[in-house]
Amino acid sequence: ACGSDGGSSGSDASTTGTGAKLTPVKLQLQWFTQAQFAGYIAAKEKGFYRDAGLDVKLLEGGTDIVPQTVLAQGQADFAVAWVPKALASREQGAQITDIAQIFQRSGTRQVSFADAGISGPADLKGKKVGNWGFGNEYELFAGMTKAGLDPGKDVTLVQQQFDMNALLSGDIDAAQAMSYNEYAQVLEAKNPKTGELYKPSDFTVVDWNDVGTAMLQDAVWASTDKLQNDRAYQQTATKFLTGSLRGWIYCRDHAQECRDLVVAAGSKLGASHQLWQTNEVNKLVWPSPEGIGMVDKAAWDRTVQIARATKNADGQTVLTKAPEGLAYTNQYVEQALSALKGDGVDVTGSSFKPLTVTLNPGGG
Amino acid sequence: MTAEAVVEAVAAAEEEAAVVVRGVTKAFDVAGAAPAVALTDIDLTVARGEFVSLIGPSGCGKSTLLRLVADLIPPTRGEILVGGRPARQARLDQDYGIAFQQAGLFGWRTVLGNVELPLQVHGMRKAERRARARELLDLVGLADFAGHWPGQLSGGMQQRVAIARALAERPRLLLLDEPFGALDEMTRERMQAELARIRRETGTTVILVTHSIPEAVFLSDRVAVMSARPGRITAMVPVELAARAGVGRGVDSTDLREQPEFFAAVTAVREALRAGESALLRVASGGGAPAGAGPAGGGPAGGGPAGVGPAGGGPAGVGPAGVGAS
Amino acid sequence: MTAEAVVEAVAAAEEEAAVVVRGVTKAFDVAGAAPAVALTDIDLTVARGEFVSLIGPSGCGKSTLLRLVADLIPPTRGEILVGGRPARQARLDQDYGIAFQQAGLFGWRTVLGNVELPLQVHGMRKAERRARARELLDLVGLADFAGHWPGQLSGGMQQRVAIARALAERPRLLLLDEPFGALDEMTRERMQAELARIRRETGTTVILVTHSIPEAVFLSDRVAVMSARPGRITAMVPVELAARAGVGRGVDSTDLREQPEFFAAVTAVREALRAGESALLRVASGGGAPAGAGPAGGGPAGGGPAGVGPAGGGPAGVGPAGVGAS
Amino acid sequence: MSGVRPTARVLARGRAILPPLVVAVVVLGAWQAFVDLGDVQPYLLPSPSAIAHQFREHVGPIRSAAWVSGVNAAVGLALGAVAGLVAAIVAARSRLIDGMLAPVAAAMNAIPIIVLAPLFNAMFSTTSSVPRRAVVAVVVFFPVFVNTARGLREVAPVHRELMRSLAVGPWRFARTVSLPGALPFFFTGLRLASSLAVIAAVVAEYFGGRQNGLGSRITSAAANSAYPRAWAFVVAACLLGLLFYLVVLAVERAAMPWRRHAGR
Amino acid sequence: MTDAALSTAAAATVAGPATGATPTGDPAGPDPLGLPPRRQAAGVAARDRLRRGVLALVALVLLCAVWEGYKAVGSPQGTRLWGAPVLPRTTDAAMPHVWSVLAELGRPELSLRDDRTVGESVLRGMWFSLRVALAGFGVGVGVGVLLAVAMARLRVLERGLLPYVIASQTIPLVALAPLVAGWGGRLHLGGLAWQRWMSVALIAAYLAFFPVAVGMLRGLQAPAAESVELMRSYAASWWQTLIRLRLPASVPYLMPALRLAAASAVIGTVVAEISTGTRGGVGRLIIDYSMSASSDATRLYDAVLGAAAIGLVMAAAVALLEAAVGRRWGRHA
Ligand SMILES: Nc1ncnc2c1ncn2[C@@H]1O[C@H](COP(=O)(O)OP(=O)(O)OP(=O)(O)O)[C@@H](O)[C@H]1O
Ligand SMILES: Nc1ncnc2c1ncn2[C@@H]1O[C@H](COP(=O)(O)OP(=O)(O)OP(=O)(O)O)[C@@H](O)[C@H]1O
Ligand SMILES: Cc1ncc(C[n+]2csc(CCO)c2C)c(N)n1
Ligand SMILES: [Mg+2]
Ligand SMILES: [Mg+2]
Repeated sequence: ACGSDGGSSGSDASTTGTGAKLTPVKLQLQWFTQAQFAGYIAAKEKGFYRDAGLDVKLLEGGTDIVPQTVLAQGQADFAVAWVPKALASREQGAQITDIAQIFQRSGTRQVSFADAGISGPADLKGKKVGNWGFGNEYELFAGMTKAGLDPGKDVTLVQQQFDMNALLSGDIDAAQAMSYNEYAQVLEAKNPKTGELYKPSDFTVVDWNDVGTAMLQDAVWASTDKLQNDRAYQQTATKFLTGSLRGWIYCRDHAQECRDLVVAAGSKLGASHQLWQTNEVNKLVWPSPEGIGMVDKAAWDRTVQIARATKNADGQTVLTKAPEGLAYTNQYVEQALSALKGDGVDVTGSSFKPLTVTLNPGGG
Repeated sequence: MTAEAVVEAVAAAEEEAAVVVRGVTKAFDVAGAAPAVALTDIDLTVARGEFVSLIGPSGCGKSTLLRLVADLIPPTRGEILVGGRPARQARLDQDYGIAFQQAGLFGWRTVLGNVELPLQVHGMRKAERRARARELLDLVGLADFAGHWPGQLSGGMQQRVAIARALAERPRLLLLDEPFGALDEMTRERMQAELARIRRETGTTVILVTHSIPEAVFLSDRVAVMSARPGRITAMVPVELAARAGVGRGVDSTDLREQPEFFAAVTAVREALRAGESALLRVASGGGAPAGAGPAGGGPAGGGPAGVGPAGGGPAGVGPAGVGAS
Repeated sequence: MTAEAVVEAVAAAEEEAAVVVRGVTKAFDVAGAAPAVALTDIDLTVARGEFVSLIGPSGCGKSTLLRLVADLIPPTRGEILVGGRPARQARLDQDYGIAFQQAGLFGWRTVLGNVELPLQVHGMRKAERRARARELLDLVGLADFAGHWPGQLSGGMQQRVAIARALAERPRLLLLDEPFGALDEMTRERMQAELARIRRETGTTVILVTHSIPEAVFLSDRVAVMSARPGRITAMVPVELAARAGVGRGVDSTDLREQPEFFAAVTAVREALRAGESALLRVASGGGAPAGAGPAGGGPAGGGPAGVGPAGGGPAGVGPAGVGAS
Repeated sequence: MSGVRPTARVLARGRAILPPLVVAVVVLGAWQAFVDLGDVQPYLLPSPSAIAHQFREHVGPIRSAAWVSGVNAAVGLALGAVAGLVAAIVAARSRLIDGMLAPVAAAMNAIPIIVLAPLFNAMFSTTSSVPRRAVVAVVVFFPVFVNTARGLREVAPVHRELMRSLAVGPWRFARTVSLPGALPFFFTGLRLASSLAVIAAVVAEYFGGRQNGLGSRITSAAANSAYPRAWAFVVAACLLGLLFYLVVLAVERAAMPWRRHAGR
Repeated sequence: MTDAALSTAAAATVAGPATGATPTGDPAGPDPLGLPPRRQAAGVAARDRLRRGVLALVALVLLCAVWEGYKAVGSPQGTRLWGAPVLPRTTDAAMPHVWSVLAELGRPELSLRDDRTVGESVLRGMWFSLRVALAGFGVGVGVGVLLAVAMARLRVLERGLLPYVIASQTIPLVALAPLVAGWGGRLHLGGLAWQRWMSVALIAAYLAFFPVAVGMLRGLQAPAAESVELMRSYAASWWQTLIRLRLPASVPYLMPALRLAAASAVIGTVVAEISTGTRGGVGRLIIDYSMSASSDATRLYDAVLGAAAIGLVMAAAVALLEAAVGRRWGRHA
């Protein structure tokens, strides 16, 4: 009885009409319900999955939920995970394959107050540098390493919380932030000096895409075994990607509505914050010159190279060797894309124009 | 008599006896040290209906002896018969009732519930055991307190409940380990009188452990005096109080306590206690069987300095003088 | 004598007396109920060097009386003088030593440290108090155990330490509340002999609470017999054992216990105890001052049924017959 | 005879140590066999041998991380214990203060301490060790306070009367009677607090602060699917907790020599 | 130190009086319930309860006053001594006003829709977490009791298991959460799929079983040797001795253990909710709200207070149970 109102974010009611024939699919998300996953939420709520013959259940993440592990254990059919972390799991024996690289760019930033004078990784020397750990820190470490710093010695590493208080209160000099989440949080906070919200001009933002140490992030992962041996699963994978990509495309074109869908799905983050997030996530997805979800070999190789070379605070690298076996494949996303293209949908978003979002205090 | 005849006679006497302790030694295992010998070579025969008290300094093994008879612990060596059967069988057959210094009532059961406990454990039906328990509470004069919690009773009343509980299964043998130790003198004397009465009414055989000489003398047919290190019976003091037969039938128990014979017996036990250690040495080194020893004394059990069993009912005793008191 | 002269003589006698309890009533407040009256109208005078025992059924107020004398609790009514001064002053001046049924040693202090405690509390210097404590341990025969922890001692030994501690400040008055209650009979008798010796050697006045009639008789010059509800002294039994003077000087204390006078005194106290309740009623309803009452008996204290103070040292007693025993 | 005693002692000790040893061997063996024979991947369940291997590989980091968490736990333990002791003394002196402190302490104990960590991080500074130590101190405070207060209240009536007969003042009374008497209670609380302190110190790291303790190493390794390494640090945390427990036990024994000798 | 020494010492640890009136075997006998004297008049008891209630209230008010007082006079940057912060910051992000925290309860959680208020949300979260905690508590108590009975039955089991029962509590929960969530997810309980809240409850049970096992074990071993011998003299079986003697005698030890277990179950629930991201409970609310705490911490405080309130509710429930059960089973002759 306890879990009746808590378990999943799925509202099966919407799919009951043709429910009998639908294939049940579970997708493990990487974090709590938020606009980072707007495409999947939209696909579910707008019926794209149902149209593809799937009944998709979205499983929320948590601090200690490792999506690729859930996938490898067979408790989910697909999972959204960052590439380097998923590759680490592969090295530990998880049989998983990247079947769609949704985010083409990295959303990780290093934010500091403008007056701290940190405009590049080299400036972090001797500073208190916030990061999340949890395997989210490699771009930062690679950036510092590239700039000639030893992350274990030349900076003081500080674990960040779920909030940005450490930066705002001056405990740390630079904070790790996702462009779509934590960066918004600082812009939703009041500057005690002015009594107004902080402005982007109050901060300096280091973008790892510019530094050249960006790694691939949100991707859809599938079970390698089943991809190779289970025909039905292969078809499901294609259908699932078709629905998901449709969802992402929908959110590109209907950011406001997607925000509403996310909020309705149970996110506790404020409305303006979620719109900001939808918009920023769109920027990470679009444009996708080869079509949304295609793994870019160059970006992949850079990610692997950094994962093998960059040491974290423990002196560990993410990977000890090059990924073996089927680490990624574009086979399924290509099938999905061709289906979408056949419908006349724009899958590259070459003309994508982001919105300008105004954040309200507290994200409300 | 031929040797065989003697042996047979002894065997018959023992069959008759309520309790036979033969050549019993008890050593306790002690972690990380040599075993502690609590009792050595104990011989004791208690006749049916007899009242025997065990007295001696703290640690001399009185409780140990009682617990051996009750088969709460096994002897290291020797044999124990209760009602002619091995002690274990007697325990399984519920041939005895037992009560300790602490009344040991279960605080979560009413007075009635406490008395019912042994009956309940043995599966007696509710109505039946309830009736029996009420009967027993009547016997110990606590009929009005059946529904009380033990915590609401005074120490003396609790002790009476414990005795009622010990009597629940109509045991032919009652084992009492300092049941009145925690009571004040006046209450104690009253309880002793009560015990004497109950015993007379039920005809139960009783072995009583006590520290009090007057108590032992007042209640017993014979007093077994023990000494420590090693635990032994050093003397059997027979108590013959002419007036006792009359107690409860007109003779006041207090009067009994004020008779010269009473004081004489008290003095005899005291002397035996004091003599304990040295007497033991003397007896053990060839003093021979004490004068007036019963058949068991010279019988096959042998070696026990004062293992004295009465042939029939009347205590055939060994005076402390017999073991060479100072 | 004029009335004033009588009053003055009484006053002088009381100044002389070690303890004077005059018209004392003690009621305890009980949460949510009427106060519990533990003692009513107690009069008691204890002469210097005298040994008085308090005996009576449980709950009759023995401990309460002792604690009143020690000023551990204040009387509800009446007056208490110790060594001629108010009890409170006597306590602050450390005029008495006290020991309880529980030895009440501090487990975290060695035996020596426990005996030193009162001296330390009152600021005696270390070397000095150490010497005194060793002397006291010698007195109670525990010199070899100075460095032991209380947990390592037997009950009897602990009790001896407690008595040594009570004697630490050379009090002129020793208050003992059932100090031997927890010991077995043999140990108890040995401790009693020891107490008699210590008392003789130090000349201390002693008030002893006990449940044991033989103990009271063996040790006391007078036995105050009490009854409960309300707590009162119902009789003062003087004990005159001719042989006592010789104890320790050749006469064995055990021999003393086996003398006819001893048994006679025991019987007298027993009778007084039994008579307690009924006697009280008779006395209270106009039985008058018992024969042979000392000056305090008929003095200003009045009303007390048996508050009997001896004029000098020798106990001028009231036999149990005087209070109309059965 | 002389030969009997040592043998008996060895036997007794064997009887005490053998069962836990057997349990350890059986459980670890079964675990290892399960992983080996079932071909369980390390990201699902690391094997004991893999954990042991990682432990050996990372002795250096483990030692330094354990030191950091250990110091936090120790400082917090000391702070919390002193605070609990002082509060107990105050509460024992005043019924009024006791009446106010007791419910607050009970409420504090009911709060899942982990959620205090983010609040303390905001109130003090994330980069200092103070928030973590404060969390530990709060965790430790409760058992120490409750037990000590109880011990202080439970002075034997005999002792109370004896000290009154000696006409001593309240301060002397506390020094000679109630404080030493409460010592066993205090230590009971402290023993309970000792392993709690380590857990609290480790868990508090989870919420932020310097990335140099066991907690952050565990999560970091786990997030990278390096479960054998994560468990090597977990094992270190367990050992640290046991160490704290044993140290407190040793201090307890040293502080109360009389309890060791109370043979009877 | 041998494991045996550890286990004996440990026995005192937990059964031990971590929650106040507890039977510490060590120095004091069991006075575990702190029941009022038997004949105490009802009026006095009521007056005492009133007094305690008033004092608790006074303490609460005083606490708020100190909070606000310090906030008024303290430095927004906090006070440092030799570089280490010793006094907290007084900014709203660190120490929001008491009234802001209360007022936030009445505000809508999201500005988008006329959604439920923060207070409603916290209440719902509490209800969810409370039920999960109760489930964990139940499982923990069951396992603890079974373990204790097993250990009481066989000395070898006690020797072999007790050290690990104690060691088990030194494992940081955060290390267990993924394991439990991972392996639990593979289970199917008779067609019923493993729910995430079950992982949470299991972790709560992991914390809750410990005090019960240790406290119960001590309780089962508590009866005087004489009582055990009495049962033996009745030739009573082990089960009869267990049911008629040991179980009733363990009640006074079980009660404080239950109190500890209740608190532990709440802690386990909240931590596990955070760790596994299980939606619906206060643990999850705490992360949700802390993600917006950079600008406004009042919600976070509301969620934290909600967590504390669950603990209090559970404690009160156990206290009620104690009062009901203790009247009979807490008696000692
Ligand atoms: N379980 C045991 N383990 C080891 N030694 C024991 C055990 N039980 C009793 N003893 C020892 O056996 C001896 C006799 O003990 P017992 O209890 O029979 O004495 P007792 O005569 O009843 O003494 P008391 O008058 O104090 O009750 C003592 O030395 C005691 O220490
Ligand atoms: N603090 C108290 N509060 C209430 N009643 C008390 C208190 N102390 C003693 N009493 C009552 O006073 C009466 C006398 O008690 P006291 O302890 O003096 O008896 P006693 O003669 O020493 O008994 P015992 O032989 O059992 O030691 C008893 O009825 C007791 O219940
Ligand atoms: C314990 C913990 N883990 C991860 C993050 C960082 N984080 C929050 S959301 C997200 C994925 C993108 O939204 C990431 C990496 C955190 N703050 N705390
Ligand atoms: Mg005994
Ligand atoms: Mg008394």
